[in-house]
Amino acid sequence: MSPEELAFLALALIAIVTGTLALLVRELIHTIVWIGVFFVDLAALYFLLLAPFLGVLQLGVYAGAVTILLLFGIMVTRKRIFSRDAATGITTVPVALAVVAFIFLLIALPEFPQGELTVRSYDPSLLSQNLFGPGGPWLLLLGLVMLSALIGAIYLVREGRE
Amino acid sequence: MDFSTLPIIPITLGTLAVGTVLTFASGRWARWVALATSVVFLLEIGLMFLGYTGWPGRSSTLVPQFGEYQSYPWISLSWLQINFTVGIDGISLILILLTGFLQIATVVYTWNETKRPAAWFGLVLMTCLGSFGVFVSLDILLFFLFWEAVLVPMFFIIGYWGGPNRRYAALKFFVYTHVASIVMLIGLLALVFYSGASSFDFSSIYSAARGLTGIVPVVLFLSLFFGFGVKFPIVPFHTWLPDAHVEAPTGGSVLLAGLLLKLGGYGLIRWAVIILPTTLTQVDPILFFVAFLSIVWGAVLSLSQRDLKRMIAYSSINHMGIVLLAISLNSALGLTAAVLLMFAHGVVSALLFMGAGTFHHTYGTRDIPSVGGINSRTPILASLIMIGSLASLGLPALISFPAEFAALLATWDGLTYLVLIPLIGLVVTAAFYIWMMQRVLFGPPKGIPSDAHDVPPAEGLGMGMLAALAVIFGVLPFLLVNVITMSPITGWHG
Amino acid sequence: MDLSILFGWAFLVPLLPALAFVIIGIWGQRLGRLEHGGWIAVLLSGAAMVLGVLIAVGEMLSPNSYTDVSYTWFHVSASGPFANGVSFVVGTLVDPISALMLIVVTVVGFLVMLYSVGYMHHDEGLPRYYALLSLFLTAMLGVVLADNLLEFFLFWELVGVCSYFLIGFYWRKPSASSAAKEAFLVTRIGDVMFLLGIFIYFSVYAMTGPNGGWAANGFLFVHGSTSFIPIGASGNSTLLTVAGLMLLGGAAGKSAQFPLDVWLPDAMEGPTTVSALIHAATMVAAGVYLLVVGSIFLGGYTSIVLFAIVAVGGFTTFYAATMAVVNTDIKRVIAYSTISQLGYMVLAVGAGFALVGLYHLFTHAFFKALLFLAAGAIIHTIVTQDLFRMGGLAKKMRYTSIAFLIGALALSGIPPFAGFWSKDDVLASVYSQLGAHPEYWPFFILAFVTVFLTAYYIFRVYFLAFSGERTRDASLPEAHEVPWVMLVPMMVLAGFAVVAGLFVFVPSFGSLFTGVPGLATNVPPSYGPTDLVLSAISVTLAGAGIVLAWVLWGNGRVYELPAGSPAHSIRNLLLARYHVKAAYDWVGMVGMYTVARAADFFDRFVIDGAVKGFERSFRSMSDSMRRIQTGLVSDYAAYVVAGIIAVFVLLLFVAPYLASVFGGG
Amino acid sequence: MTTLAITGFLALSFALFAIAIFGILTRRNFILLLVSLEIGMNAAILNFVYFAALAPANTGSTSGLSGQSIAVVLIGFAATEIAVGLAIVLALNRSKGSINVADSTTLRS
Repeated sequence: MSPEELAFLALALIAIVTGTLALLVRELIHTIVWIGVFFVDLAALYFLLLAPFLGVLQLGVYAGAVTILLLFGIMVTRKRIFSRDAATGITTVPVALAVVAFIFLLIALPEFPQGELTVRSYDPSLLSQNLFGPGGPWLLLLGLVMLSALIGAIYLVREGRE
Repeated sequence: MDFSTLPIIPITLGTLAVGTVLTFASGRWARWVALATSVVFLLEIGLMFLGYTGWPGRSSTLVPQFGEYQSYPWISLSWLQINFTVGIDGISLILILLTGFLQIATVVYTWNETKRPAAWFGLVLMTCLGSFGVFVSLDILLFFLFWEAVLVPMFFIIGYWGGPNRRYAALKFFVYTHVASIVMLIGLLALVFYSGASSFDFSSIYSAARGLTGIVPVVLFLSLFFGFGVKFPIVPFHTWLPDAHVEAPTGGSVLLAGLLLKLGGYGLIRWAVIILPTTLTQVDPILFFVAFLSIVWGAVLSLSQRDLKRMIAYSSINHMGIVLLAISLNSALGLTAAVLLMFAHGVVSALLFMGAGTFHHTYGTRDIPSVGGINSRTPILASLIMIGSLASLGLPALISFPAEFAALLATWDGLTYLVLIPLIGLVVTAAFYIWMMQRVLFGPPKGIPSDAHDVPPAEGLGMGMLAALAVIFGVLPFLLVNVITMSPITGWHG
Repeated sequence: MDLSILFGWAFLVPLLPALAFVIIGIWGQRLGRLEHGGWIAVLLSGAAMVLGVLIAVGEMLSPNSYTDVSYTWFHVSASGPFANGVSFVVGTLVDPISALMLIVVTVVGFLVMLYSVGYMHHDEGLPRYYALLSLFLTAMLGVVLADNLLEFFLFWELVGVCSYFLIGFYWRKPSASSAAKEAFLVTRIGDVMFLLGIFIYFSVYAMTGPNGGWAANGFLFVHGSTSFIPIGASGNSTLLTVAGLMLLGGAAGKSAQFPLDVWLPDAMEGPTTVSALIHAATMVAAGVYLLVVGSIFLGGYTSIVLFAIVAVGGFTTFYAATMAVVNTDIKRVIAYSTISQLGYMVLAVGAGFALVGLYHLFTHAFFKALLFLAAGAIIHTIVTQDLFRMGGLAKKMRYTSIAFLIGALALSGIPPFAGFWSKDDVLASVYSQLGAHPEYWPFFILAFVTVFLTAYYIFRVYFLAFSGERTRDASLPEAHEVPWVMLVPMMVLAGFAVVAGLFVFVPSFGSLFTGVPGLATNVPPSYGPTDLVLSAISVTLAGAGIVLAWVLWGNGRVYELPAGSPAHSIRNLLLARYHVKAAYDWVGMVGMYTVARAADFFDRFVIDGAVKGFERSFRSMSDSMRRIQTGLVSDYAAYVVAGIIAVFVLLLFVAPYLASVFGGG
Repeated sequence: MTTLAITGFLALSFALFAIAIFGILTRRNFILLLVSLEIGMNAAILNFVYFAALAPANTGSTSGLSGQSIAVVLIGFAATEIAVGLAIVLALNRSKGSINVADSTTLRS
């Protein structure tokens, strides 16, 4: 077993555990902690896949911005930071549905290519060229979406709205 | 000038559409715009007659046997070709003529509409635009678009300008005809795909459908029959009609009876009978049964109605039953008679509904037993109702007579003694019209308000036009018949 | 002088009154100085009369000529069974019988029109009256001149509608509009039968075109030649029997034969002039004329049809006469007598002597018009139709009483008045068939007894109205003689009533009857020994009737039935018209209307109820479906996931299974 | 050069996706819902990066870049989503006084 595989297994285990914990803990602030770990863990996976640009992006956007935003969300809606989430609602049917979905996905596994994968690395400059390049103006699109989302968000939270 | 080179049908569609939009937009001038559009439409119909390539001596090389045939590619897929194909033959020409006449008559009749006039005249024009489109479309998609386009304005006409129970009636009308449309669309699409036609064009379906055998064409025909039949309407899918007529405003009733019912007849001829003539001979017992049922049921129910409009509505069912009968006979005489009768019924029922409308707002009711002797106060209205009734019961020298005579002769030719059923229907038809006339027009004055005036000029002009048409074409039916028989009816049935 | 050049212009005869219709119809109210169009109508019908009589004379001068001018009304092109297409033609056919009818219709029409100028002077709506009367004349002339069954039917219907409006002329009276409705509907029943008959004749006789298809001109009676279709030419006697019966039905409707006779007595609601026209020259004559035309141009009738015609005619003759015996309304008595006399005509057609029926129609037209006009003169001056309020009018209305007397004598069949010749001819014709057809006996006897009844009831009217010293009802207006516009037509008609029966002995006029090939003819009557005996008996019977009438009603007497006599119930039955009218009313108004109401109930509550039930069930279904819309985001997410899983199941398990079952992919 | 088992990566993203579904279906707190959504998004992004790496080596240097490009865009979308989600949280909190989705079952307040 190569070091890469070992690393992958460890990272995968951490991702699953932190993801699950983030949803199961009673304290909302703990959720933020676990989900931050989860994001960092995924960034590490991207590095493992020789996609350092994405890894950095993941660290910046997810582990940084998203986590902070979620934290803000908790802070403005709660009087106390440390408060428990009362409604858990773990009933049979949703859990069963999630399990069935997982089983179906697993059933579909043999349909994909099997075997080993040789990971290639790309020059990040090529990636940025591609983002504006022949595949379409991805970043432009993203910018438009973000702008409209910004306007929508401002509309939603503006003062005096019923 | 050789008008046959002019793409007159697209031009007409364009002017009608522009006229409709302008009418909607023109506020208090809407009625003038609508009138101008109607006049232009009539002129264009005149051009169609002039340029019609089906006339003898003018060899029509256009495929397949249509005059004024234009086709432009519309949607091209690798497996399917949809064209913007329009064309006319004698059958459509006659019904287009009816559309033009009814359009101008309705606009004139409702000249003094005060409730949102721009919207009213726009919807009237839109209905006529849709009908015109149905009559000229030779492509399934185009046909269906226009077919549905007629429903929308009629829905609003009934639902906004209608009587007290208008919402129910409008919804009932819409649901009924829409369900039928869906069945019809499925039938038409199935026709294309089962026959393996290369495009949605009438001509390619027409030639491809010859190859259909077995149960498939029967099912297709019956679904088309149902789809078009609800518009007829056929018993027992007729109950939307009396409700719609009773609640609809007068102009709406005119268009409903005059044009919308004809769409069903036209569609049945164009897309079912001509395309699947051999199938018709397999399923015609069903059609005959339905036609006889409609004839008898319509006539008997008319007899028992107290509401003038409801009575006329049921008599429409009776007349359209005769049309259906004539179509199902699958003979040149029957088809000719059916088209002629559709024209006749369009004019006559429109006249009668206008009369009923004027009657309603002159006397404040449409209840037959509660008003009598109106001939003494409003002789012009009485005369117009009289002309309409007499034409409807098939008086010679009025328009229905040659049509009904030919239809019944064709029935005798096809079904021999079963012709007794429509003949008895004729007696009952005469009975309810004559009885109505005795009760409403004649006798001592009864239930007449003190401020009752005779027909207002605009309404009188609208009705007068139709009455004149009923007389002109009743005395000179060959004007119409020559056009109808110009279309390759015989070629399709030879 | 060659008048046959006029035959091509025969279409002008109906067009002249039609012109009057248009002129009066459009400018009626402005024609005040011309009696609201009355004089225009008189003028144009007079022109039509001149032209019509000239054409008839031309036909007499060139006997046995058939001149057909036809135009295509509309044409349906050929296909399938219509090897030549179908032509619907209109045209004029001038032949002996139409020439005869031209005389009857135009002369009587013109005289009635002239009489109207005086009679209708005080009425409202005169333009309508003259316009409709002109159209009525046009329609009847169209029937007479029609050269094919379609055109015949077209004008036949027009006759019906004109009579509808004229009977309902006083439309403010409920009884008048009711009578008009009745006339239209009852004749409509006959019309529909006629229509079926037309179809059958068309399909039997027109199937002669190439390829066994219909001939293009299948409706024509004759086309380009005088060849007639002999009966049995088609070999399809069942169809022809049905067709003949249908034709009889049509004729019975228009000519008021039993059982379609109920409308005619009620048609008295119209102006008396209209009654005169209907009863003499137009409406009712059309039915008999149809039967005559049928026996000439449509190959005659099969024996079943002939017997049916005899039965209907013979029975109606007697049936109507009995009702005339007791009636107290002067116009109604004459109306019943019309039905009775029409029965004679139909009887003659049934016996195989169609031309004898036509002969009686010819003479009857004049004396019946005369009787009506004279009755109209009475009504005009004393404004009542009740016989028991009249009396003693002979002194004050000398000319009218003479005219009525001539008409009564002609009707009773007293020689040498017109009615004697034709009625005796009818009886003789039937009698000549008794040997071959013993089943005709009862109807012959009925017809013979009717001679007595006829003389009795018409002289009952005459004595009640004219004899005696004074009017029974003193409150009536003073009677006086009518103006010349009314007297002149009566005088002319009286002249015809005297001599019309003798016309046939003039050879050129007689050629109208003898010029029709292929028909048994007994016109003019040949007086062999048997015929003389028959005539003697019938004249004796008529005389006995007159004497009885004099004894009971003459000189101001009024006969009262003895109290408690069983005759009372018979009299009530006759006055109630054998309850036939009540039965019609019951069937029409109660029976049909009940059925219609029941159908309406079915329509509203069963058919439409099913629709509404559908709607309700959909609504309840949607109500139950609505409950899964909790508004909880997680639930919707669960539905989405469940849906995706369902799609997976379909794709991974169901689709491969179906593919394995049905094969293919 | 790094070599890794294909199946393992797929199993990882599937597992993360299942966790996300579980969270979406069971959590009532709006912030937790957002967290679940982010876990699901990350599972998807991981797949994109992974399949970008899967592109065959011999088909040119940039053939796998589309996957990474989409991943970049998706990360941007995720950030947007959180921003809008947060706005909704604030709006909800103001109008309902709670960010429990069970308390807001109608679209209109």
